[in-house]
Amino acid sequence: MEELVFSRAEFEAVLPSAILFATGLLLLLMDTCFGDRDPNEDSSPKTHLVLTGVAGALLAFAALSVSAGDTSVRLFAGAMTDDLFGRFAAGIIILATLLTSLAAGGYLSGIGKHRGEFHALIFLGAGAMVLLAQATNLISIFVAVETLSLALYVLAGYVRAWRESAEGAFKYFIMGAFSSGFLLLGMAFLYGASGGSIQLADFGDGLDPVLGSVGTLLVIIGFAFKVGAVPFHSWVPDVYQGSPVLAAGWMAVAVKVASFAALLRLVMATGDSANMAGLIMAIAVITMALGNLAALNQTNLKRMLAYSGIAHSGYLMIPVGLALHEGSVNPKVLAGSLFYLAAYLVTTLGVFVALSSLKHGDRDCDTLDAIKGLGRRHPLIALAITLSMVSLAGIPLTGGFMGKYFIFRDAVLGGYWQLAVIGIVTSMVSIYYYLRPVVAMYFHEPSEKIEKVEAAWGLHLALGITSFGILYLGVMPERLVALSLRSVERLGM
Amino acid sequence: MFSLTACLYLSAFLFSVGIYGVLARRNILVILMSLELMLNAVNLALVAFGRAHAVAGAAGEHRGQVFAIMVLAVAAAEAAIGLSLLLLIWRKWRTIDVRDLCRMNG
Amino acid sequence: MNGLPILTLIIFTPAVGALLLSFVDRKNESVMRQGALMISLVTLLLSLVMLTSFDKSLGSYQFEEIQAWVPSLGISYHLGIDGISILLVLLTTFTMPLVFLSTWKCVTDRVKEFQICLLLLQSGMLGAFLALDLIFFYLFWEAMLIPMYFIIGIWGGQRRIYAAIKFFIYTMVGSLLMFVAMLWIYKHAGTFDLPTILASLQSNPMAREEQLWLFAAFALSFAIKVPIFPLHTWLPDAHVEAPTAGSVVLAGVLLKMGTYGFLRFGMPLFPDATVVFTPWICWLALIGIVYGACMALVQNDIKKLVAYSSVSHLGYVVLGIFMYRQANGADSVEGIVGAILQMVNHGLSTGMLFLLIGIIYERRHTRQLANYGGIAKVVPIYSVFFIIATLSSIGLPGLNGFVGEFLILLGVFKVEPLYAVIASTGVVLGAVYMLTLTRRFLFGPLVHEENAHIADVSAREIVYLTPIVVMMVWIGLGSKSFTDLVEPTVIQYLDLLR
Amino acid sequence: MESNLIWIPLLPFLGFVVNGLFGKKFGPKFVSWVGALAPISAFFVAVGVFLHLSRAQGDGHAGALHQHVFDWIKVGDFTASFGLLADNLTSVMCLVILGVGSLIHLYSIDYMRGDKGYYRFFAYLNLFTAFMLLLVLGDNLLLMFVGWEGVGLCSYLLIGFWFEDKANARAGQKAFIVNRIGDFGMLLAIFLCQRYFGTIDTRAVGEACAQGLGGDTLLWGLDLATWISLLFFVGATGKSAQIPLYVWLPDAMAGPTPVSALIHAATMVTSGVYLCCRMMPVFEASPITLNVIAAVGACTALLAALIALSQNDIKKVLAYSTVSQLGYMFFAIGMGAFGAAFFHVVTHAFFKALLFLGSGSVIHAMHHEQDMRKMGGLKKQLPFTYVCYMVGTLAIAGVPLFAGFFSKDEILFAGFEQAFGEHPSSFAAVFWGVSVLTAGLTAFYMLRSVAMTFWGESRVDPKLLPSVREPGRWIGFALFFLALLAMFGGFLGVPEFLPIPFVADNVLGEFTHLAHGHGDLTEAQLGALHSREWISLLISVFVGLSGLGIAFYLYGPGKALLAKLVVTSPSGRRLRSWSENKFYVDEFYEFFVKGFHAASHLTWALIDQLLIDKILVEGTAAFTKGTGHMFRRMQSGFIPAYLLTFGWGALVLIIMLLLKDAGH
Repeated sequence: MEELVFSRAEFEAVLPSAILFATGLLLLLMDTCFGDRDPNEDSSPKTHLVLTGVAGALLAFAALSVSAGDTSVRLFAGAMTDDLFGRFAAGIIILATLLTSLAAGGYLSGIGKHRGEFHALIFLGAGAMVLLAQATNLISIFVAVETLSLALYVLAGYVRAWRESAEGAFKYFIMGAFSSGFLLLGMAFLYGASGGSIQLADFGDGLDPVLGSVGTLLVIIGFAFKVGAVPFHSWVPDVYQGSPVLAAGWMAVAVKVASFAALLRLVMATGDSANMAGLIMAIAVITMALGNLAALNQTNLKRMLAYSGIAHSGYLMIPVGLALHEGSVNPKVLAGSLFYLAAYLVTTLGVFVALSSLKHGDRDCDTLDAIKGLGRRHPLIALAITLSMVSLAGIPLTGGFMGKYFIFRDAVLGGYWQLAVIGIVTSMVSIYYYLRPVVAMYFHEPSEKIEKVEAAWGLHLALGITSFGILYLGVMPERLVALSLRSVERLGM
Repeated sequence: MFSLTACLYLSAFLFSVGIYGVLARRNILVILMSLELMLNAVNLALVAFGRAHAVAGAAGEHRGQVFAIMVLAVAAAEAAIGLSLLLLIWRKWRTIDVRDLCRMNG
Repeated sequence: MNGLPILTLIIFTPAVGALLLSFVDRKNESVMRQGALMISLVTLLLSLVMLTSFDKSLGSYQFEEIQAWVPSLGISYHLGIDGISILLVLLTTFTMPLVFLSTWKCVTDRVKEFQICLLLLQSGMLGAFLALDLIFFYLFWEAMLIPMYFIIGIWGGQRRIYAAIKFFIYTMVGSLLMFVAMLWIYKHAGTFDLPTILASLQSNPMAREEQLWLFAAFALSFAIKVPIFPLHTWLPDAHVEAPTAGSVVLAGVLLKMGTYGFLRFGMPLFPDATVVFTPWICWLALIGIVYGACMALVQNDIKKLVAYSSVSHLGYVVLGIFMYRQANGADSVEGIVGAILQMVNHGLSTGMLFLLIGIIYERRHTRQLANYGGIAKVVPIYSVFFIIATLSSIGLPGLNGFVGEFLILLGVFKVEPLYAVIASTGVVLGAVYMLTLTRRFLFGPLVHEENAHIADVSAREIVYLTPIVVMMVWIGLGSKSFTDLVEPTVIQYLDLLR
Repeated sequence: MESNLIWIPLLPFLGFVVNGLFGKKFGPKFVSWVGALAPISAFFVAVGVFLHLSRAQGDGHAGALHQHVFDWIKVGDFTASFGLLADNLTSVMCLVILGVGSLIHLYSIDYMRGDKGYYRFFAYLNLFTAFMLLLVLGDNLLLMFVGWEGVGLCSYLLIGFWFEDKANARAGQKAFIVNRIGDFGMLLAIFLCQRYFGTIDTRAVGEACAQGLGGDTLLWGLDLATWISLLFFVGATGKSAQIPLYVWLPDAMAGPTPVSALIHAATMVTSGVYLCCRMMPVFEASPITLNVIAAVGACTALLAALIALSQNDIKKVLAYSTVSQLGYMFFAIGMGAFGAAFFHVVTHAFFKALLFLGSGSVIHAMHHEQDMRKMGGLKKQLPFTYVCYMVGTLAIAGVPLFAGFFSKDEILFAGFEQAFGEHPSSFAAVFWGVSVLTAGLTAFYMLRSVAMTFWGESRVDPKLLPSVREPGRWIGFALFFLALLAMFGGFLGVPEFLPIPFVADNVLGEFTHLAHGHGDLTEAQLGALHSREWISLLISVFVGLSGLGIAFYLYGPGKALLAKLVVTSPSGRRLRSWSENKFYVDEFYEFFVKGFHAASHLTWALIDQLLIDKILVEGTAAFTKGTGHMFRRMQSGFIPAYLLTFGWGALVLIIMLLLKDAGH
C-alpha cells in the first residue's frame, strides 16, 4: 500500500489555490470573530479584511513562482497538472483578485454594503478558478467549475437590497445550472466514448467519433456559456447589470481566464477530430458581431461592458479555432489568447475599478448620464476610464491593441484573414460605443451629482496599477508576449 | 438485464424531460426540480458507462460511479444556493414565476 | 549625429514635456502655456539641429535608429528620415510653436489638458512621419487620433461631439483595414520593417491580385485622411467645430499624413497595384479639385470654405504623387517633388488662414461671412495678413503656393496632359472662391456696427503670423533650397516603383 | 552693366517695402519722396542699360544683357532661374514703363493728396512697377509669369483701392479672376514648352520655333507652335482685354485715375502685346494663330469702339478706347506687323496716359464727378487740361504728325498690304475694313468726349463750379511731359516713304528687330509698295478726319447737345441701346456665373450633404445602430427565452457537427 503523501511537485501545484482557499476561509472567520453589531458596520472600510485579502493574494502570487519551471507534470493521479500555461492563467486570476480585494474596501463601504463574505467569496471563487486552470481530468474540471459558479451566483446577488441584483443572480443561477447539465452530459459522453477514461490526455485519438465529438461540443458549449459566447450569452448583460460593479469586473476577467484556460486545454486534448475549428470560428464570428452591435445603444455602462465582454470572448475564440486549424493542433497560437487575457485583465478591471470609485447615493454610478462631466469633476478617474476604453477599442499604445494585434496577426498568418477582417470590422463598430463614455465624461457638462467614495486609497492604488498595466502592455509588451509564447509550448494534460 | 443503450436512452429521456421542465414551467420550484432531473439523468448515464466499462474490463475503477457521487454532492450545494436565491426573489419580488423576472432587458 | 538618437529626441520631447506639464498645478495657467511653448521650441530647435547635419545629397534614410522592440511579434523600433519626410517633420515642428502661441488667449477652459493634448498630438505626428516599421507607424497613426478627438470634442464649437465622433470613426474605418493589410504583408515578407520588406519585394514580389487588395486597403485609409473625394465629408465638420489650434494642426499637418502614407507605404509596397489604381485615384483627385472648389464657392461659414478648399488643394498633391512616370517609362520627379513641397505650402497657407479666422473669431464669435464685410478698414494689419494668406493659397507666383502647384501641374502635364488641363481649372476656381471670400470678408462697406471696434492684431499675434509669411516668401523665391532636400530621395525612390 | 539689371525691378520693390512697412508712420511727405524716387532712380538705371545696348547696336554687334540672380526652381529636368534679360526690345519697354510710370507717380502726389491710404497707394504703385519690370525683364517664361500675375495682383489691389465701395471690390475681383482665366492658357503654354522643347527660356523657345521644331501635329490637327502660340494668346486676351475676356477692363476704372493711366492704359494691359513681340518666332511659326489674333483683335477694336460711342462716364470712354486700341495692336500682330504693334504700344502709352491723366485732372477738379453729362464748358476753368486732353485726342484720332498717326498708319498699312498687296486675301480685307471703320469711330467718340467735357454750355452743379480749377503743379508737370510725348513720340517710327526732315526712318522698328526690312525688294516692287503705302495713308487720314468732322458736326460748339443725344431712327435707337448696354456681354457672362453658382449650391446640397453625408455615411451608421437595436430586442429579459436561445443554439451546433461528421 502506498503512503498517502504529497510529492513536492503536487504540493507546489496546489499551493496557490490552497492559499487562496485558506485566505477565503480566514476572511470568513475574521468577519465572524471581529464583526461587531454596529449598525454602521456595513459602511466601514474594514481595512483588516482588505489587507488580509491583499496579503493572501500576494502570497498566492508568490507561490506561483515557486515551481519546477516549464515542465508539465501530471499530478494527483492525473487530476491536475502544473505547467506554465496554468500558472500564467492563475497569475491573471490572482492579479484580478488582488486588485478586486484592494478596491473592495473603499467601494463596498462607499455604497454601504460592506460585508466580509464579499472578500471570502472572491477568494474561494479564485481558488476554484486556479484549480480549473490546472485541472486535467473531467471530475476535477467539473468540481472546479461548479465551485467557482456557486461563488459567482452568490456574488451576483450580493446586494440584496437591489431588485436587479436578485434578478441577475437568479437568472445566472438557472442558466448556469442548465448549462452545467450540458457540460456534464458532454463529460459523460466523453467518458463513454473514451472507453472508461476521464483523463484529458486520453481524449486524443481513439475516441468514439460521434459520441466523442458530440461530447466535446457539449463541453465546449458549457465553457462557451461561462465566457459568454453567443448564443449562450444571454445571462451576461443581466448579471453584470445586477451585480455590484466591482464584482462584475472581477467576474468578467477571472471567469473568462479560468474558463478559457480549461477550454484551451480541452480542445488541445481532443484535437480537431471532427472539424471543431469551423464551429468555433462560427461562434467567434457571431459573438464578435452580436456583442459589439448590441452594445451600440446601451446607456447602462455595466450592460454595455457586458456586451463588450461578449464581444471580447469572440476575439478570444479566434485563437482557439486557429489552434485546431486543418486537423492539426497548433498550440502556439494560443499564446495570443493568453496575452489577450492579460491585457483584458488590466483593461476591464480598469473600467470597473474606476466605476467602483464613484457612487450615486448608495447605488453604482453606472449610466452614461451619471458620468457626465466626470472629466471636470474627477479628471484622474476619467482619465483612467478613457485609457481603458481606448484599450478596449484596441487603439495603439495600449494593451488592448497589442492583444488584438497578436490575435489578428495569428489569424492572417494562419490563412484566416477573413476572420481578421471580421474582427476588424466589428472593432470599428465597437469604437463608437467605447467612445460614448468618453464623450459623456469630457464633452458634456456635469449634470448630476457624482460622489467619489471615501477611503478610496485601495481603489486608487488598483486604478494606478491597471492604468500602468494598460500602458505597460501597450508599450513594452515583449516580456509578457515571450512568456505567453513559452507557456503554450507544452500543455500539461 | 438492461443493455447500456437502454440505459442511455432512459438517461436521454430524463434529460429531455428536464430540459422541457426548465423551459416550459413558470414556477421556480419546478424549474429547480427539473434542473436536478437533468443532472441526475447524466448521473444515470455516467453510472451506466462506468458499469459498461467495468464489464468490458477496460479500466475497472468505477470512475463513472465516483463521478456520479461528486455530481450528487455538487447538486446538493447547488440546490442550497438555488433555494436561498429563491427566498431572496420571493422577498424582493413577491413572486415565484420566472416570467416576472424581466426588469432588465435589451 | 555622433550616436545621438536625434529622431527619438525629436519625437518624444513633446511627449515627455506633456508628462512634465501634467505635474504642474492646473491653476498655474501661464506656466502651462509658456511651458508648452518652450517644449515645442525645443523640438523645433532639435529638428533644426538635425537639419544641419542632414546630408541632402543622399537619397537614403538618415539618422536611422533600429532597436528590437517586440521581437516576438516582429515589431521593431525603426526610425529614419529622408527627403520625403524631412520637410513634413520640419513643417510639424515649425507649426506647433505658432499653434501654442495662438492659443494663449482663446483657450481658457481646461488649459492644462489642452496643452497636453497638443503636445501628445505633436509626438504622434512626428512619430508617424519618422517611423519605418509598419506597425510602429500604425501606432502613431492611430494614437494621434485621440488627442485630436479630444481637442475637437472638448474645445470645439456647437456640434463638436458630432464632429469629433465623425472624425474619429471615419479615420478609424480606413486605418483598421490597413492594419489587416499590414498583417498580410507580414505574412508575405516575414517582417514589418519597411526597408527590409521593400528589399525582399524586389526578389519576391507579391502577386498582382494580392497587391490590388492590399493597396485598396491602404489607399482607403490614406484617402480618408487626405481626404479624397468622396471620403471628405468629415473634414468640413471637423474643421468647423475644431478650435483654432485644432484646425491649424488638422489642416497644417494631419491631412498630410494621407498623402505621406501613399508616398511612403502605399506606392512602393504595391508598385503593380499603384499602376492599376493610378487612373482611378487621379480622376477622384481631379473631381476633388474641381468639386472642392465649387463647394468652397457656396459656403457661408469661413472655416467650412477653407475646409473645402483643402479638399481641392490636396487633390493637387495626390495628383502630383501619382503622376511619377511618363508613358515612355521615364521618371518624372517634378510631380512628386512638387507634391511634397505643396504639402508644406498647404500647411502654411491653410494653417495661416485658420489662425487668422481664429483671431477674428476670438473677437466676434462668429464665422458667418454675412456677419462681416468692410473690416479691412477697421483691422488693416490683419487684412494684410489675410490677403497674403489668400494669395499664397491661390498660388500667386512669388509666394510658396505657386511653386508647388506649378511643379505638380508640370509633372502631371508631362505624364497626362489632360489631367493637367483639368487640374489647372482649379487654379482659376481657387482664385474665384478665395477672392470672393476676401471680398465679402474684408471689403465693401462696414455694414455691421459691432464690427466697427474690432481690435487689430496684437503684438503676440503678429509674432506668430510673421514667421509664416517669411516662410511663404522664402519658399516662393528660394524653393530650390527646399526641393534640393527632397529631390535625391525622390530619384532613388522612383527606382523602387519599377 | 549686367549686374545692374536687378536694380531696375529692385528699386521700385524697395520702394514698396519701405512705404508698406513705414509709410504710415513717416507721413505723406516721406511716402511721396520714396514712392516717386524709386521709379525715377530705376529709370536712370534703365537709361544706362538702353545707352549700353544702343552703343552696342551702333558698334554692329547687337546683343543682350543677361543677369543670373539666383536659381529659383530646379527640379528634375526643369529649371527656372531668377534671371533678367535686357535686349533692345526690353530696354525700350522698360523706358516706357519707367518714364510714363515716373510721371504718373509724380502726378499721383497731387492727385492722391489727403487720401487716407496715401502710403498704401504708393506702395502698391511701386510694387506694380516692380512686377511690370519683372514681367518685361524675366529671362524665362515662368519668371515672366511671376510678373504677369504680380501686375494682376497690383491691379486687383489698386482697383479695389477704395474698397469701402462694394462695386470697387467687385471690380477688382473680376479683374483678377478674368485674368486668371487667361493665365490658365499661359500656364498650359509653359507646360507645352517645357514638355516639348525641354526649356522655358524665352530665347530658347523662340529659337526652337524658328528652327521649325514646333511643326509636329499635336492635337486636333494643329501643330505644336499653333497650340503654344494660341495658349499664349489666351493669356494675352486676359491681360490685354481682348474678346472674350475684355470685360474686366471697363470695370477696372473703379480704381484711382493714375492707376487707370499707368496700369490699365499704358503698361500692364499692353503686356499681352509685349508677350507676342517677345515670343515673335513662336507666333510667326503659326499662320493659324496669326489669323485668329487678327480676327479677335479687329473684332475687339470694333466692338469696344461701338460701346465707347455712347458711354457717358469719361473714364469708361477711355477704357473702351483702350480696349479698342489694344485690339488694334493685336490686329497688327495678326497681320505679322509686330513692329507696328509695338510701336503702337509705345505711342498708345503716351497718348492714353495723357488722356487718362487729363481726365483725372478733370475728375479731381470736379470732386470725383465722372459723368460727362454733368460737365461741359470746362475749357474756361481748365484751359491747360483742355489743351493737353485735346492733344491726346488728336493723337489717338490719327491726325497727321501726332504720335498716334504714325503707329496707326503703320498698322492699317500692314492690314492693307495683306488685303490688297501682292498676295491679296479677302480674310485680311474684311478685318482691314473693320479696323478702318474703327479708326473713324475712334476719332468720333474721342471728340465727342472732348465736346461733352470741355465745350458748350456748362452743366456743372453751380454750387461746385466756383471751386473747379486747375489742380496742382505735379499734375500739370506730368500732363505737360506726356503731351510732348504724344505730339512727338510718333517720330520714333517714321515710315521710310515719308520724307520728314531730321528724323531717321523707323528708329524703333530697327532697334527692336521687330520690323522686317525691305532690303530684298526690287526697285519696281518698292515703288508699288510705296504707292500702296500712300493709298493706305490717305484712307486712314481721311477716315480719321471724317470721324472728327462728324463728331464736330454733332457735338460741336453751339449745338444743343442733348437734342442730338437722341438718335431718332428706330435702328439707330436700337444700336444706341445695345451700345449703351455694352451689347449685354456682361449680362451674358453673369448668367453663366450665376448658373455655376446655383449648380454648385445644388451639388453641395444634393451630393455632399444628402448623398454622401446623410445617405452613405450617416445611413451606414444608422443601419449599424439599427442592427444593434435588433439584437437588443432579442434580449427580452425572460429567462425562458434565454434558455430557448441556449437550447436552440446548442441544437444547431450539434446538428452542424453531425452533418459535418457525416460529410467526412
